[in-house]
Amino acid sequence: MTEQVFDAALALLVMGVGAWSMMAGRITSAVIIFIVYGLLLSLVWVRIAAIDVALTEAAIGSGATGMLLIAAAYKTGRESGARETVSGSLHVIAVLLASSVALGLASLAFVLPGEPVSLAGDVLRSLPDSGLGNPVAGVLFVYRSFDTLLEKIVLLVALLGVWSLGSDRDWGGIPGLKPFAQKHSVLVLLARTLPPIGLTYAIYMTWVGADVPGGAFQGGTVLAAMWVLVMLAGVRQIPRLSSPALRAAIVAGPVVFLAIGFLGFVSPGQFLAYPQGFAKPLIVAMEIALTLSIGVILGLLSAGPSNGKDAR
Amino acid sequence: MMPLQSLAAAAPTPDGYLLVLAIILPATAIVALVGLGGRGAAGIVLATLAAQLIIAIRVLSLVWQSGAPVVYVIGGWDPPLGIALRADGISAVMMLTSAVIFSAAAAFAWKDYRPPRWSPETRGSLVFWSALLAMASALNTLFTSADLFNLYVALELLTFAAIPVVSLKGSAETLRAALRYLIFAVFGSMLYLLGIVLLYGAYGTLDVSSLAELIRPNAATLVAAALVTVGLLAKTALFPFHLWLPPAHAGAPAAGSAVLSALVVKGSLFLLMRLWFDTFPSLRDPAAMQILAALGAAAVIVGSVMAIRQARLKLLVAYSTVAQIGYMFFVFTLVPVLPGESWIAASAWTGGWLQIVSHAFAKAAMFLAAGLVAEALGHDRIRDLAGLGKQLPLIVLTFAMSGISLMGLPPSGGFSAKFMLLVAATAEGHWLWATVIIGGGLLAGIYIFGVLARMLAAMPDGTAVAEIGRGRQLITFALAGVALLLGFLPLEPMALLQIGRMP
Amino acid sequence: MLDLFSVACVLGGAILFMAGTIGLLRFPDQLTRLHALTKVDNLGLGLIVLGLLPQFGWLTGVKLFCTWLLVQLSGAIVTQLIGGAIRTREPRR
Amino acid sequence: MSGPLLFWLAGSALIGLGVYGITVNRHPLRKLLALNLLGSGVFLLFGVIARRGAAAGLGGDPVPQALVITGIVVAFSATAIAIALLSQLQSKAGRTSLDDEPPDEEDRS
Repeated sequence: MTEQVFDAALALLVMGVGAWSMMAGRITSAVIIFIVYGLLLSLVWVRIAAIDVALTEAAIGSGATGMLLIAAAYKTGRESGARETVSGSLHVIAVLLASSVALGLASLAFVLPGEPVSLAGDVLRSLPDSGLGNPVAGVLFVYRSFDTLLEKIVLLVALLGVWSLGSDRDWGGIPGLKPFAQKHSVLVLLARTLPPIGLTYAIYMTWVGADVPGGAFQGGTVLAAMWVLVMLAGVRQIPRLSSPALRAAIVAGPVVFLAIGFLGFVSPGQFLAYPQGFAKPLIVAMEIALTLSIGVILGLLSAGPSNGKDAR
Repeated sequence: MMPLQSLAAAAPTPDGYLLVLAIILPATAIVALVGLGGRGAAGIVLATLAAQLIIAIRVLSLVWQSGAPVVYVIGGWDPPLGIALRADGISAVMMLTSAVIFSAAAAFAWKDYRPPRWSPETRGSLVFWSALLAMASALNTLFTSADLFNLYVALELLTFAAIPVVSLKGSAETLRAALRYLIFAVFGSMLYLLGIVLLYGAYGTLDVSSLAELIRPNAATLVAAALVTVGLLAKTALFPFHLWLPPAHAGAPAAGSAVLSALVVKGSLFLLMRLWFDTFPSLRDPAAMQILAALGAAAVIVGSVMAIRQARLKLLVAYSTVAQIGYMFFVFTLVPVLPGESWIAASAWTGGWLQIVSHAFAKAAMFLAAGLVAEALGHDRIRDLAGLGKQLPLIVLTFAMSGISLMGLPPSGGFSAKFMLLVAATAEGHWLWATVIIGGGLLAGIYIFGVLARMLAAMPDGTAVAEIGRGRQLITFALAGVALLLGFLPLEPMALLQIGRMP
Repeated sequence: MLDLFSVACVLGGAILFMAGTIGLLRFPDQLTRLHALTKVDNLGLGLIVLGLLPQFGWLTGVKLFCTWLLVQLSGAIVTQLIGGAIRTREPRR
Repeated sequence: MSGPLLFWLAGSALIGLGVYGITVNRHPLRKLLALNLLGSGVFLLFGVIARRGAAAGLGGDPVPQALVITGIVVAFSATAIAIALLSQLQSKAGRTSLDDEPPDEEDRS
């Protein structure tokens, strides 16, 4: 009973905050409300027994996305204070369209074929062979590792997409992220005390990801947050985008992933298949490399393209 | 609980590893380009493109010889748990088409974006070649993957690779075009994803072939099919979702525009056709198919009329893409829902795919030609094109040749394609669509002859024409030549395109 | 007995959070809102953590305590930053 | 009403809100917010389907849960590219509107 009341309140709250972020007057408010929405949403994920997703949603869906959105809102939001929408009749059509989509989907809840489908049994049946304890990690790195590999390429291409927006002259230079101009000693303090803790936590997240919720994405996001903090506080110089060490960190994860994929051709004879008995160590090695790469890529995505005039 | 076993257990074929290589080699090359920071870039790009061509030819000959699809199961995990790759006749044809056009575009772009051997990398070269390779990888995934979620990731990879090509010039205009394209495309893929979420909820599998056997026309499935269709239409830029296409395709550098118009829009279109004909055939309600055909007809007319009204050559060519995409939607209604006169269905099917392939070659040639024109004159205003016929006859000839295919005049791939569609339309009594097929050709004639007339007009005094290398003209000419040569294929349904289709 | 202690502490924390939220919404300017938020945040979270401690083993207890400590640290510093930002924007008040 | 059903309804509402936000808002950043909202609604429906498939001692079907994680990362990539485009547009044009500027004859292409 209490659980149902809680769920109902949570569902209403998520819908309400979601609607509020669509309607908010100022764009900066809309973005901040959206971040709150993301945090509430991770609570929903906990409630439907998807802890891995809850962590990802909090880290990437709300945290990393929120960081980018806030920066963009402050940069572009000043030009127009009020919310501009399409004119009268179009607005009515949009409302009708949106509500019919929502109602149609909602009604499907009652007509989805009665017997729920699930691959949970299949996943668990083969999971012991891989040595992993977390079934979600099993899906991500054993059964559907091809998706995960392609998704790494997607991240890499997204980074190139961001870099491509810099100018020819500044190619390979320092990203346009501005370190805090004033001497804010507290931020520097935070940037010196938090990263060791964050680093430990990121390693922990990745390490336990094989057996309990956690993993490379979540660990990587924590890593990225620490790095952005350090860059913003000006504690460490932001590296040049052409720096070989930086490039190595970016590709470390994909390289290990691809290497293990090709290793599968040699033994046991199939791309992305793991040699008997070596699945777990290989996956852990892959996740460690991926944590580093994801952390660096997420950090660089928020740092933006190299931009000579903003760098100083 | 009902754990679903894979019904159509995919039996891997010995050479199936070629499919995974077709996807992974370009991906590996991107990683190498970024990691090595320009060292050996030229070699990496050349080797990958060559491998693409060899693999595509090999897959096509395997499919052709065995008469059966090439199949690979990644990691040995059978669907529905794992992901299978499967190349049938149409996949093989599309893989080869894309490999050839990528190679031609690469050769064309070599001068402007020469990848460094040892010297430091530049923005244009790293971004252009990575994007090109990412598009090749994503398209090969789209042509071969049998897993709906894997296809979603591929669709997104294709979009994210296309965006930097659109905005490579970095002007406010191209940035705006890229942003609008991105919003449309991501909206489309979200609808697609929503559709496959519902399909998983109903059937517990994302494998295309298992779904084909399980699917029943219930409410959830119909909503899913509608969402997937609308999502893919937004990405394919079918009328009325075409608004993003012209500025995006016209704003990219010539080689980029060629690839975007010839191949990238075909990725989502390929998936749409695969789903409707192989996975949802039992859902093909004639009325719904008529809606798709009607949108296609509207695209033919609106796209052509807009092309006629353009003042800039690249925009004209981009609007022509909007129109030519429309033709492919007649296939949805011309391949009959009920098995009837099978030669009509086969004719429409072959005509539709021939249209996709010949449009790819003709449009790639036309965009490259338009790029050369802009480079020679320093602008692409149609009213100031006079005199090109004297200065750059080969480019004008190329433009005319690709125009012939787009108009559907014989002998050209475009003619055979439109003729076969027309035959199917008249045999089934779809007079309205037959009229649009003919009318679209006439409208195409107006915009193409309009441009040719300007090009062949006498040169006004004082027009400076920049020197254009012979090599790039020949590449462009060769592409247009392929579009014409496709017209010499026998005018009959092709068995190759039927190989591996679901019954 | 321990359960009663937990309930009392968590309830106390929840009430403090409620008070802080009301303060955040009703206080007139940014500095007082900040005050409402931080005071209540630290103490409220502290009470909740304290209340939960007896319910779990020592390892989870250490994790909970670390959580509280981290929130203290970041809360204090972020508040300082926001306060600083308000000061620079409105110099004399 | 059970939890999963409630969250299914919430997910449907979020998708509707997202569709509304994308179609009516003019500012591209607001469209982007709406796209993210739409995406989270789609993921939430997938999560509910995973929850319905709780079996073999697991709280939910791990396959959709893993797919959602991949989906969140892909959606994040889209947001990152869009925001970079947006801020570049702001620097170049001084505004972020998607409406075309009056055609510029001097512009070479």
